Amino acid sequence: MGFAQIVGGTRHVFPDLRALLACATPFRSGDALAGVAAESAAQRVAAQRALADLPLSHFLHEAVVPYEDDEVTRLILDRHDAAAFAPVAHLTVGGFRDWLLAEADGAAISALAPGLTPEMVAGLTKICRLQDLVAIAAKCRVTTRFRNTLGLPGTLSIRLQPNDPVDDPKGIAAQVLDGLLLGAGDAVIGVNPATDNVDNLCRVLGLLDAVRDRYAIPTQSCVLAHVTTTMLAMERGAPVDLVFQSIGGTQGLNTSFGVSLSVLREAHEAALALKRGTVGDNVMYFETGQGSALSANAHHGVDQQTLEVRAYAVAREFRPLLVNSVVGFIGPEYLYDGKQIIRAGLEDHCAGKLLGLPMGVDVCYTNHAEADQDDMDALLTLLGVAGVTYVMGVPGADDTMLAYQSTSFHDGLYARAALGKKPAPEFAAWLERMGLAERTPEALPAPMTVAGLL
Amino acid sequence: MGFAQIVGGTRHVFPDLRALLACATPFRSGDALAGVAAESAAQRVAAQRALADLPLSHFLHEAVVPYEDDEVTRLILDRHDAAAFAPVAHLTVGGFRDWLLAEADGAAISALAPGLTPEMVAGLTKICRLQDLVAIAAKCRVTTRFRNTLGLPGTLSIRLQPNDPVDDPKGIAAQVLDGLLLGAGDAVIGVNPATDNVDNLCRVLGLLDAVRDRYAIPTQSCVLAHVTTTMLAMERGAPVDLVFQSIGGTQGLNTSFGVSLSVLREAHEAALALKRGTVGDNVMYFETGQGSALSANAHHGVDQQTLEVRAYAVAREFRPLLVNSVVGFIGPEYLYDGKQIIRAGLEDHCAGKLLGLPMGVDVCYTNHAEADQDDMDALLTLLGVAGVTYVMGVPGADDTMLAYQSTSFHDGLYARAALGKKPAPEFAAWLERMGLAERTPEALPAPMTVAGLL
Amino acid sequence: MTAPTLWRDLRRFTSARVGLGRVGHALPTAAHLDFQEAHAQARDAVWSALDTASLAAALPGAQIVASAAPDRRSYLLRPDLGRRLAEGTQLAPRPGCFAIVIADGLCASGVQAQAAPLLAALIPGLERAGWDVAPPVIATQARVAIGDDIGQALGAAMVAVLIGERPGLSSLDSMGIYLTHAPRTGRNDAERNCISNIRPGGISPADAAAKLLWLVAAARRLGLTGVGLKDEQPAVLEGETPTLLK
Amino acid sequence: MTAPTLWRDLRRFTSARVGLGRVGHALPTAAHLDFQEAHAQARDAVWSALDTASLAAALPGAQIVASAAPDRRSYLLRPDLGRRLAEGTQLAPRPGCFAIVIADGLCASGVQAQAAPLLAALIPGLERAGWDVAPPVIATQARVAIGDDIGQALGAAMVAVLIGERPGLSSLDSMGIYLTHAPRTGRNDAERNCISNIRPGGISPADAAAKLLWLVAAARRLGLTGVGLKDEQPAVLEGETPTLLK
Ligand code: B12
Ligand code: B12
Repeated sequence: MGFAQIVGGTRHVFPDLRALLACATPFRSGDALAGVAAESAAQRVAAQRALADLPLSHFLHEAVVPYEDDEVTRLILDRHDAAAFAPVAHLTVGGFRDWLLAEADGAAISALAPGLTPEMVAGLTKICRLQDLVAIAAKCRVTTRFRNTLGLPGTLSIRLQPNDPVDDPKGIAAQVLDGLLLGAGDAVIGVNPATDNVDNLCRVLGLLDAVRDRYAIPTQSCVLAHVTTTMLAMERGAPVDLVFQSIGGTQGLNTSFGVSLSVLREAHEAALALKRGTVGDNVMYFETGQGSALSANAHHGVDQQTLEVRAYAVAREFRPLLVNSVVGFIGPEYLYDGKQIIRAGLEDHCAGKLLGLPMGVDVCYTNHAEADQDDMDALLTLLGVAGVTYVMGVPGADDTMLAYQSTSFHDGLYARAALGKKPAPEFAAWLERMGLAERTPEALPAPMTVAGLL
Repeated sequence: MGFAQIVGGTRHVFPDLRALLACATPFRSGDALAGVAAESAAQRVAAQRALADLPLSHFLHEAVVPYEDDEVTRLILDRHDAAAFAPVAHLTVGGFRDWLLAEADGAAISALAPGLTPEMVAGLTKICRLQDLVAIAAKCRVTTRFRNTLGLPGTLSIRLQPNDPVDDPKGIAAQVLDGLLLGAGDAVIGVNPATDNVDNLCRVLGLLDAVRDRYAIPTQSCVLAHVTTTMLAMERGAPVDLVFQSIGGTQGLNTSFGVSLSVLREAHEAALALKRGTVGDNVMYFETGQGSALSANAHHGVDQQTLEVRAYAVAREFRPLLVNSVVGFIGPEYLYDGKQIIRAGLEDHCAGKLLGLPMGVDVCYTNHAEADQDDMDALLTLLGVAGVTYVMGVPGADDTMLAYQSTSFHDGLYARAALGKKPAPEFAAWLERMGLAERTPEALPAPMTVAGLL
Repeated sequence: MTAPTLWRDLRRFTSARVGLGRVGHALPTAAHLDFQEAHAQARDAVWSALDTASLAAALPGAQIVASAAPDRRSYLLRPDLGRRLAEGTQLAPRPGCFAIVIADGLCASGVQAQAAPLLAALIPGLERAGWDVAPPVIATQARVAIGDDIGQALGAAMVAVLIGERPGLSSLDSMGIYLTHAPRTGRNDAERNCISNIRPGGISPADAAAKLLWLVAAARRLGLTGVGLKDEQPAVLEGETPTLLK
Repeated sequence: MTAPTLWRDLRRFTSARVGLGRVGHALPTAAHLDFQEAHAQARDAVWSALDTASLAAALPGAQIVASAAPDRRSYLLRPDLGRRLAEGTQLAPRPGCFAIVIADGLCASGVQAQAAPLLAALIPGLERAGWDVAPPVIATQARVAIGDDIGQALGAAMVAVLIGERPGLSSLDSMGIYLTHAPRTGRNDAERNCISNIRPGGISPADAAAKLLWLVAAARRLGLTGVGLKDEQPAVLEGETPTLLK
């Protein structure tokens, strides 16, 4: 089945939903690379108009990646909750936008989430301006818990990301201290390990757990190794709070990431069995990012933003504590410049929230992209207004191991101050107790030393 | 006198303050057009470092436009208040940034304003990131009054801009009603007249005054004709609340705008003499915009942002009710794309506020620039967080006479809602009384009709 | 005045985007997409070219010249080039004449449609007022100030530049006129007068011609154009057809 | 542990930007400008070219090839081209060999400096383990997956791609190694193993060579690389010099 729309006297035809969604997407380099982008602004508007008129129910009948070939499609359609969908079943995509902006409140959106497919949500975001993405996301309420409570209204949490190019314990510890002094770490203290060595993984897990334990920090730790390596570590008794994995929106991409739904399910169960959470049992941490499916040649001709939202369908299956889009992390071939990164970051956040996920965003860029700190300040501020659950915290914004720039601990302070946001309540109370809530002390608080942490 | 700085092993030399300021400016097309932009990112950083190390007091000794040739330079230096300057007299530009971010509060900044020259402030903004421009501006407190109080913390005001291509009274009235229904108009109801015809000006002034009077709206009106035409209208007894004029940062530009300090002084006195303000006597409205001096070939080799801040020195001489930078209005030859417009808008706002001005920003773009609604949403939101005094309100964001896109009445509502801002208190109370505070009624409130306004 | 006026009825009074409704604080989807479509069209309009041949055909004796901007992109980023005649342009001097320039400006369609009707009303009026009207000069990739260069080359006493105004979402066809007394390279904008928004929905070519004739007469009297010359043309009553002023 | 440690002292333990101080919530000016300078340098590094001649001179028998990306800009925007050999590239088959590819990747300097020392430690180890090591192939404008094309052309049993990692603010000189068993066009990243951050301040070429030899041996044993092959190389104790594993 196809779609047609007249704009400016020209009739634009879109052979299928996939093409319609792709052409309706604001321009980005990755869609051009994939050869699926609209060829002109007029064609894009035509697609947006046709998309706006499309009934949401259509998405239940036309898959963008074949059901037979792809376990993510099967997950999406098999899990669709028709009862939850009922309140919007009669709406078009355009009507859905209007309903969200005019009528829906947080409770209605939460109730709706299981009735939404990623493709519906992707379609919606394509006809939204930035301010709509902000306003809709700000209505969503998503709260998750492990050792603290994330996502409460008025809060903004930070992942403390103390990466070291050789996983040097001293280097990691110094960065952890730096972050704690600057109020970061309530989302998670999460290290990307430099190597995927199993012993090393266990060692870093032990270090982070000891730090947390020693200062009784109401937070969780994570080492972002491959899920199968983390499973080995759990078998060996390492203190695993959260299981991390990069995921994507097609089975093919997940294969190229070395995972599948069943591997994730196994890992989820293993982590639950450890029962390490104190206030809740959200034990998974996922990362996603526009462009990865195309990079793995597993995109089926679907635009990158739609595939990104499909990744959130994988995520929600496992009730994660944290999800984030590493929006500017991959490179300019997918998101060329600050403008594209800003829009994609707000799309991802809004889409994830609508699907009920605790969305953070890695507000970031690489040195081969056309972006700079100004763009990050803009995106961070916009996300803060949109109610982002958490952002990254990296010393001085410079990740010395992953070689990119993310938000700094200072950026987190700026965003909280400028927007009147607080850390997760348990963590805020801890900062208060440690005397770190107001200002960074010139000397470290008595027991906090690098040596003390090792 | 020159400046030198080594970066990456290369020694960069800047012959004078003018060159130093220009090279320290983040890239924008207008500086490239003028041939004053840095040639490389390294050269830019070198200039920023040298600038950061420059004592603020240096700016009192080296003018970027010669004192002898330019009445704006004379105004700046003759009016400099050494006592007000004292608290920062010992600081460098970099130290000034640190002081503003770390220590200064609103009261300290207000007290400092008469001690600052525009060039000091321009230098400061060049070494600021967007978030610094937001954070510093958010500290500033500038309040002005005519028939209501603008600039109070927690408020965001809107200029209702009901322009019509032929100044048709019905067209203007319909737009005024539309704006009032959507909560706009507390900054001013201000029409750009299509022609500069004197009778026409008087007619439109009469219309706006009648509307305001009829519904007892606690606001002011303005018709943005040339100041000399407005003076004629005042002579003829037309109801002039505010006197408008476009101004710039050099005498040459003001000449090309057909004005001078003495013309402005005369107009200011004439408007004061009318004593039409009820709660205050700020009677001037100025517009500025990066690039205009270069366009008039009156830029003296100075970068466009420094010249823009010099225009604020002209503005502050006349205690205006409103000042705004029409940031994306002029075109891509000065600010090429959304990124440049966003940065310039935040620079202008921050710089104007530091100099004590009631800064608004015309968040806007033309159709020959590389920008779109997403960029405007970003800038509007950022300015809101920065505490912008007011923004424009144009029906559906489309000014049918000036042929550009500014913020819509809806955008104003979005910004207020997303950031928890209120209109000016007197106006907010009026909206409440008229039943317009909560939602737009489907039918116009009883006495408000287009016919009724004419 | 009894029956309540509906908000959306405001649209009857203006081509501005009033009465759009609202969803929350935002534009309803349909209005938002209308805007997007208009934006796509306005952006394209910037790149439209003046059909100089057909324009010249309608204006006997017209000469076609180009500015120093080699192409559209340079035109947009280098206004200085758009203000100068291309190197080597030849114009036959015609001292004391009234010069007319037709420039593409930022959007050609308005000039394309309205220059000829306007001149049809203007030129006879000028001639009645005793002017020696030089044949129009059609200039591409041109800015307002190119009239100074052209006027100087001709030795004109006054120049009127008919130029394409930048396209708006609701106007892809607007023309402006800038009148400069004693044109020469280096004049500034305070030394000109302007008539803007000549287009369907704006000022008609006939009204614009009438206003221009009024300004020309006043400029001749005062010996200047610009802020020193105020438009005191008596307001035209609605519905009344303006009579050409002598 | 008695005397309080100053915040800025944290810098002793890491090259990360810790202990920077703060002004309000922001970075102090000096730290902010340091960052800007590093960013300017890192951006330039993306455009640096691999000096293939001097590299080839240090590696007897090395062959220089290019990817299908014609220039740096295409390389950045078209990763698909960087993964393919340029049309018509000839490589002499060497079935069962261990192939080595040296690729510029996103920043040439790390590879430039460290490829040769790494190979000096690696190749003898491979040969001791009985491998037929093919002469290195130096590939420009290349992505990791170009090793699949090259390995397939050679008929290699395994390929190690030494590639320039993207430049960071604090690393303009980092090299990664991606090891792929039975390389052929179309392999995915789950079928490779990676050693990253080989650079001063990161893993030394010697340690990386040791780890690679461990992975190669395990890969031969298991008949695969990728997620199925876990790096279980015993952790090297700090300060101890790793011994090459046989
Ligand atoms: C960019 C990047 C990614 C992107 C890749 C997408 C893309 N198109 O570029 C994304 C976010 C998808 C990603 C995912 C993962 N990555 Co990664 N990634 C990087 C990073 C930052 C840069 C890579 C680079 O510049 N390559 C060089 C360029 C010139 O070549 P390229 O052909 O464009 O790059 C390809 C490879 O880098 C490959 N790739 C990316 N990550 C990984 C990881 C592994 C194990 C393999 C085999 C390949 C691979 O993807 C690219 C496209 O094919 C490196 C860190 C670094 N400083 O280098 C980490 C890094 C390579 N990744 C790492 C890891 C662990 C992963 C994950 C396994 C995490 C997880 N638990 O799921 C996943 C899955 C990887 C997979 N099987 O595909 C580790 C590897 C550790 C190790 N020694 O094994 C590194 C070193 C970072 C770290 N320490 O955490 N990654
Ligand atoms: C852009 C613009 C400006 C910019 C010009 C800067 C620039 N480099 O472009 C700025 C913001 C500085 C500006 C200022 C003013 N402008 Co103005 N401007 C416009 C606008 C929106 C577009 C012009 C355009 O596209 N020109 C065509 C392009 C292709 O040619 P250009 O060579 O690039 O344009 C030159 C002229 O437009 C000139 N210019 C701009 N405004 C004016 C006004 C007058 C009276 C004159 C003689 C020349 C002039 O500046 C440009 C550079 O030299 C028009 C409205 C419209 N829809 O056209 C109003 C418009 C021309 N401006 C107008 C006015 C009133 C002014 C001011 C006098 C306001 C004031 N009170 O100070 C000032 C001063 C003008 C001056 N003497 O220089 C009126 C003129 C009304 C009239 N019939 O006389 C218009 C019609 C808008 C309006 N109705 O309010 N303006």
